[in-house]
Amino acid sequence: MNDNLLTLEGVHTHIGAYHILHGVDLVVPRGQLTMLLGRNGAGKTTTLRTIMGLWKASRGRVTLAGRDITALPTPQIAGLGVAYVPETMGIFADLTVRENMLLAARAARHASQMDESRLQWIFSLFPAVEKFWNHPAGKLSGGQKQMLAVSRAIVEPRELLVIDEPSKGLAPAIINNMIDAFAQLKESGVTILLVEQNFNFAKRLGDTVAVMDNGQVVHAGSMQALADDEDLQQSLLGLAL
Amino acid sequence: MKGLDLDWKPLALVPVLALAVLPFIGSGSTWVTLTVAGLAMGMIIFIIASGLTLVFGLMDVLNFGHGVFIALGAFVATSVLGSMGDWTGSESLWRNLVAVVPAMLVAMAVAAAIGLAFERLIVRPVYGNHLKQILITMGGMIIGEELIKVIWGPLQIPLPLPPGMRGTLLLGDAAVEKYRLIAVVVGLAVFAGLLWTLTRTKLGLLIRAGVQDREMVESLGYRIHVLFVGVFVAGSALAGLGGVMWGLYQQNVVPQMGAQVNVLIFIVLIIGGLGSTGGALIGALLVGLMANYTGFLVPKAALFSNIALMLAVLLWRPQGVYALSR
Amino acid sequence: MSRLVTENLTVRFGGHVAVNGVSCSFEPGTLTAIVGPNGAGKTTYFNLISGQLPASAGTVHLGDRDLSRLPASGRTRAGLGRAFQLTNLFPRLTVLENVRLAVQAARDGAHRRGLNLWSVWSDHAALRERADAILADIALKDKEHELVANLPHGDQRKLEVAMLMALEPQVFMFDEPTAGMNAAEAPVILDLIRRLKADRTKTILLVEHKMDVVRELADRIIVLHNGTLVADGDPATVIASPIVQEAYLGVAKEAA
Amino acid sequence: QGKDLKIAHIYSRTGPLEAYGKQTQVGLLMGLEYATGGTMAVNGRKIVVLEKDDQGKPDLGKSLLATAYADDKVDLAIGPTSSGVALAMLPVAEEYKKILLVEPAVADAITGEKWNKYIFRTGRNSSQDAISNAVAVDKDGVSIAMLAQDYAFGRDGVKAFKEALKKSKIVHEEYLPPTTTDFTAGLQRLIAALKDKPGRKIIEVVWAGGTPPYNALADADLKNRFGIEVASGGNILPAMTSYKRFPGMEGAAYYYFGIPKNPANEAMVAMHYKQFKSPPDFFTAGGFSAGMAVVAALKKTNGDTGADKLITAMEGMSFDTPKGKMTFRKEDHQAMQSMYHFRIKDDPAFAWGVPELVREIKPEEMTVPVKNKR
Amino acid sequence: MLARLLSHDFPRSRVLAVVLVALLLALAFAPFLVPGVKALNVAAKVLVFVVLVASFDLLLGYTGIVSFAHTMFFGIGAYGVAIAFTRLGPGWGALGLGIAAALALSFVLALGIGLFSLRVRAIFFSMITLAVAAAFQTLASQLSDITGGEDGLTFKVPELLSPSHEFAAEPFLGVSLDGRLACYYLLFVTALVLVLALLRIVNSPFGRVLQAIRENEFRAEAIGYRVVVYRTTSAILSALFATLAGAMLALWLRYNGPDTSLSFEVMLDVLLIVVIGGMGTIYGAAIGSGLFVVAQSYLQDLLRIASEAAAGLPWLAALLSPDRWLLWLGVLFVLSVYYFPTGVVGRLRALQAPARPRPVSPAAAVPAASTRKKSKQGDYVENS
Ligand SMILES: Nc1ncnc2c1ncn2[C@@H]1O[C@H](COP(=O)(O)OP(=O)(O)OP(=O)(O)O)[C@@H](O)[C@H]1O
Ligand SMILES: Nc1ncnc2c1ncn2[C@@H]1O[C@H](COP(=O)(O)OP(=O)(O)OP(=O)(O)O)[C@@H](O)[C@H]1O
Ligand SMILES: [Mg+2]
Ligand SMILES: [Mg+2]
Repeated sequence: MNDNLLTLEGVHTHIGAYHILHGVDLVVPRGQLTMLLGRNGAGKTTTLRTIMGLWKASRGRVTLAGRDITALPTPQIAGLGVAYVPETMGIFADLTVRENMLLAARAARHASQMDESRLQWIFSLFPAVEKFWNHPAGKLSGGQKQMLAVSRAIVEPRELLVIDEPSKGLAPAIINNMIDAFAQLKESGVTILLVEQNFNFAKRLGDTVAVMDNGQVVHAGSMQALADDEDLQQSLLGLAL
Repeated sequence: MKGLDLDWKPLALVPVLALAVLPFIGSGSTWVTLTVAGLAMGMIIFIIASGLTLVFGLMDVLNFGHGVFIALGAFVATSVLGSMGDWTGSESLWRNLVAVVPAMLVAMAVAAAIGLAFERLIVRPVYGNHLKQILITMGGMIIGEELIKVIWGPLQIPLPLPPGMRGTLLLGDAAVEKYRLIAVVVGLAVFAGLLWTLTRTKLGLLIRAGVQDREMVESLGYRIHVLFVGVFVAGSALAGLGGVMWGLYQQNVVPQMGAQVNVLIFIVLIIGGLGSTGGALIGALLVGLMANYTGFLVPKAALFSNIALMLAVLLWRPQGVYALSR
Repeated sequence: MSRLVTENLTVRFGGHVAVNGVSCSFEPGTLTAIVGPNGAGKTTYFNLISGQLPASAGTVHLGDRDLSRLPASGRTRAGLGRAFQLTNLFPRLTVLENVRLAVQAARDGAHRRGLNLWSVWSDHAALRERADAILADIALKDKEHELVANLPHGDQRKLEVAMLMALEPQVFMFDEPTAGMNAAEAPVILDLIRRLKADRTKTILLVEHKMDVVRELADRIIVLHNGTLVADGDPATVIASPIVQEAYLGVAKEAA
Repeated sequence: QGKDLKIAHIYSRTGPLEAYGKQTQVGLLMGLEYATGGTMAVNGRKIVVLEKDDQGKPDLGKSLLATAYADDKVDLAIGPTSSGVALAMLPVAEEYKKILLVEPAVADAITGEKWNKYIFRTGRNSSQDAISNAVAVDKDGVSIAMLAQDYAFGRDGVKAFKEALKKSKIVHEEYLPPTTTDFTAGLQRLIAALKDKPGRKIIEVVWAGGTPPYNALADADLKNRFGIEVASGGNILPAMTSYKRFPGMEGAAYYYFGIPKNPANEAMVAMHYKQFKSPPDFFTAGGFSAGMAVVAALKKTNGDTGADKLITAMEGMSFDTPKGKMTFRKEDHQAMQSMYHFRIKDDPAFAWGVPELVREIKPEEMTVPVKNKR
Repeated sequence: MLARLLSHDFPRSRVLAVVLVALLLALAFAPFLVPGVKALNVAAKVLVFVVLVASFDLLLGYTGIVSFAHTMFFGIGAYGVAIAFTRLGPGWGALGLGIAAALALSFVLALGIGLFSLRVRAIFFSMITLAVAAAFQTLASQLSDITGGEDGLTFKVPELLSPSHEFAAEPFLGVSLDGRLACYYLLFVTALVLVLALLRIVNSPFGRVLQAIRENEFRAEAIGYRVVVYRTTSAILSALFATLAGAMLALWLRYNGPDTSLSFEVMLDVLLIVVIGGMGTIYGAAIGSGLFVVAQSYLQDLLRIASEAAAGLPWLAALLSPDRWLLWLGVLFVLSVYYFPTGVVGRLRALQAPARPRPVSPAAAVPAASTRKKSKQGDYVENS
């Protein structure tokens, strides 16, 4: 058990009148990078939101490091060392980039108190963040917003990163940086759960993989296995290109 | 906040306005009287508006019920001061303060307590929905006002200013009421306090972020809800304080007094720009001055001076003088 | 048929020049891909063309018609169509209503039909059929009564494109139409674009970060970097050019 | 005989004038009780009072009066508190051909151009107020500046006041919004207008409700700085607390419980202390007078409530009230009555400035113009 | 036929349909069902409010403009008629002229407001309208020689409509057939026509564009709808309807004053009714007005009974005292937001179709819980 940082067991989620997740089982091994794939509407985002407690699971349980977090309020879950990047990026448009980062850095009461070296590292990955440090975040370009969103998640060390489609709208160069970044984070023992559409991206990073389809995990295993098996890809992801 | 250190133009507005009217008024002493009185009145207005800078300016809650807390503060003050006659009766300013300060504290405490309930019952269900906020807080306003009538009765209650605080100080031919100077001191204190908490702590940021995207702030690990409650309560407490100051200024209180100032303070905030303490102060001072100047030069227009002022400012800066980019 | 021409198009935000004197012309029947690093100014360039942002300098012509003075709505009616990078729909109307509103505005119908106070909306069967056709085309028919707010991200991207189709413009501007679409879904969009290309009369502008897509679709590529047009030509050469290799594909580090 | 005598009392139980309205109601009941010697009946017909709340809204008052006359079949109606409501009500009385006894609405127009023969008024009208106040301050070589609210009531008052002045002259009229709270600007204008005038300088205040300017005037310390005095009419007791700061201030009042010396007043004061442990006020007296007027009229017609009978009975009728004898004059049915020229004394025993009688101004001394056309 | 009358916008709920028909019949026969002056006054007030509220719903529910200046137009209508009758005497010509002048003035002001609403942010706009409305009311009471100031204007209406005019000597079904009755039915017909007209407007292509603008102004502009034009048109239309409602009021009351038609209280009532009835559903205006006006008119009587019942408990009696009727109105405000987030109409329709939310356009009809606020994250042109 203890080698799985996060586990979902038979999780059902309802949104309003809709029954979205139909018993999701998912394990995220500690220290590894787990990819969550699946076609549009499969329920990936809903799964992540359920993990974060933004939707409440109506059945099943979610455990983090052996602790049941199914019913915990979102702030507490985050408090346990989970960072989340939503699909919509959740940028605070009226605040400057600096202020956005400052909020993400829970320990710091001031911009000055943020971990300087870590910031430098982030700047090297995502130059835009430094360049627009004092601009209103709402004015950033689509990709720059995406960079900021990810930067926020890694501004302080966290145990688990939960990230929804980080590569969306990023230039290849930046995608490379991001891949490096996740690699380095993994080095430092961080566990990562990624939703990703860009299969090449997924292939290069993932250790383990889970594929969802209408509200359930239909395949789970090692990334390598999936990467090698064309037919499986075809049947699961319909990769025709 | 960032506005404050960079953007000087609005700061210039106040002196510019004051100097601009000097030639029309002619008599220097009159001008001094009007100006000082206007600024002081501005300070009083700022105090009663300060609570709303938090609730409306930062939390973006259109709280029409805010006036209730102002009235509440004033009525509590009547009870407290009424119960300590000899201190209030005394001629010495210090003995008066001994009476007035606790009155303020009690008023703030009561307002805060009611604020807590108000947030829970009235405001919580409608965060982020202006229309419903307007309706439900209107309801809260009416209820509060009527409850005040039930407790203190519908009549006007006199709230005589302690003798030590009455009267005027003469500077040559110009006269300034003592009480207004007291108001200035209190106002500056409130201003400093607000400015500090909002700029030297993450509080201001968190609230503004929470208003834009609650879920994200929670996902970052902050209990935004607790924060909102806290800020709302603080806002109510400030309103209570404002009520005491306003009541003592008018020297009588009526249950409707809250409703009477409501529009005024909303105007002040709009002029100032939402969420900016500095803006609110400038807005209040401008309103105070305008009222006096127009009242002296063209009394007929006095009624409309505020609106004219607001429209003028909005034509210059549609977001108010200090808009935190919204 | 009318070509789209931007003359020295420029916009400044405070000190920072987001788009810097871009002069370029786009022929009907060709698909031009616009690539460049994040923050290069691609979306802003679109905003200037379609009138979402006022230009600090420069002009936009469609054929011999000068659009520079027109508001966004005016330019749309003149034949420019735009799908947004960040999904931007009518969240609390249904999918069908979203598309129908666009159909109603199509071919200069915006005011002719839109200002019609007296007929009944549900009477205009023609519009309804057109809308249905488009939804069928893009595989959203089964969701036509969903509220847009409830759609998954991918479907919202699709609808974004459907709205553009419904407008039947002369110029199509796609801003990363397949961002966040999975490999199984993206083709639906790409097919639509292919078909547009096929009829050889439309002017198509495509901002896209997925190089494979660009390679396949583009007749021509222009590269924006820090707001300036740094390369323009046929796909092969442009992609090969050092500027793209470094600044964009990131053989060396880029500067946003 | 024996059929109940229904009277509707329509007044502001709620709304801005709630405080006034309630005083009237209390006074009315006491008045009826006193006038009927506690039996609450005339000629064996029991008097029933229906209360209706106009909330200070003219439209509502209008429909309430119609309802009272038509649905409740009342014999006559009393009220209302606000002039606006009263003016809207007048035509209704004419439509239904029934008596409306106006109390305490003050506007001159009620017994002036808007009047009709079914309208009577026990309350004083603006002119009476103004004239008596004028009489109180009118001396040779006095310069007066008026300070009034900028709406019908204020302007009426000032106009009537001016007409009534014989010796002294008005040097300035300052109209402020009824809701004014900061008087600085107004005061500056008044000072500017008065300070260099020779002889006695007076600011005459005509103000009702809202925040009265007295505190501001007192704080400005005009007497010592510019030798400017303040004068003003009477008011309800809570409002007169600020009079404490003007010892020696002169003016004319409609009523103060300590002033009139007559059985009715003594009875009312006694009843009121008994019931509420406090003295009766302005509007209590009004209500009381209305009550006595009604009973007097009914006695005269032996309980017959036919409008025409009542009108003939009431025209020119004199009747007792806590303010002494009043008389409905034939021309406009306005009750002629005494007013009281007072001087304020700061008596620590009272929460308010106590108006002491200088002299009673008899109806005969006041030439109240007749403004209606009949 | 009926479909066309209702512009294909059916109640979409059996209960709702029944209620509406009941209301219609009740209003049609009010004078005979419950004789008496008060009952008739209440019924007439309902008619006036149905129109007023429906016109406001066009602005609020369909266009998403929160304006507190709506009573201003209501007042203009009322004053138009009042002043015309006072000046020109009780003739039909005067009536026509008054209404025409009022409409003209409303048109101009609404045009101004509509244009201004685009310059400033939504909340600011509503605050400004709040101030403007207040100013207008003060102005009305200041210009006393035209408007009669605080006291307002009392006037006579054409003989045909005034109580003194008898159509038949003896009463019919216990109701005297006089001018009041005629006046009532005049209002009834007018109200019916105006409401159907509004129903048509909101269900026209134009109406849909308004909703689109309400949802996402930026995108509406982007697909070719000039937002200014639509916003302004809608603002003007609703203003004109409100003006007519005002005229109806004055005609019925034969009186008008600042508090009657311009006071903020009226504005509040309108807001509350829209919410109780259900925003963005013209039907809501009708039902809401019916419920609210009746409740309000008899609230004090109810309380009187209640407080007498509770005489045992003094504090409760104090709360229930008829003088504190406003207290309970306030409670009503709060409860309506709690329990009728989508209004009576929304509720009833939800009962009808529980499963998937039908494609009801009005915002109010969507459970907020299950909607992501994507639009917030819009393209930055939105906030530049
Ligand atoms: N707020 C909501 N209300 C109703 N249904 C919703 C809501 N959000 C999502 N759904 C439904 O839940 C299903 C899963 O949505 P989800 O966003 O999790 O899919 P996804 O795998 O993230 O898709 P994508 O790859 O496009 O982001 C979809 O069918 C969607 O229609
Ligand atoms: N309204 C604005 N105010 C200030 N700066 C802006 C504004 N709009 C865009 N910018 C800046 O202009 C630059 C270009 O932005 P743009 O969105 O055009 O980039 P892009 O090429 O679309 O990038 P991406 O590929 O990430 O979408 C960015 O640096 C952005 O910060
Ligand atoms: Mg998703
Ligand atoms: Mg872009």
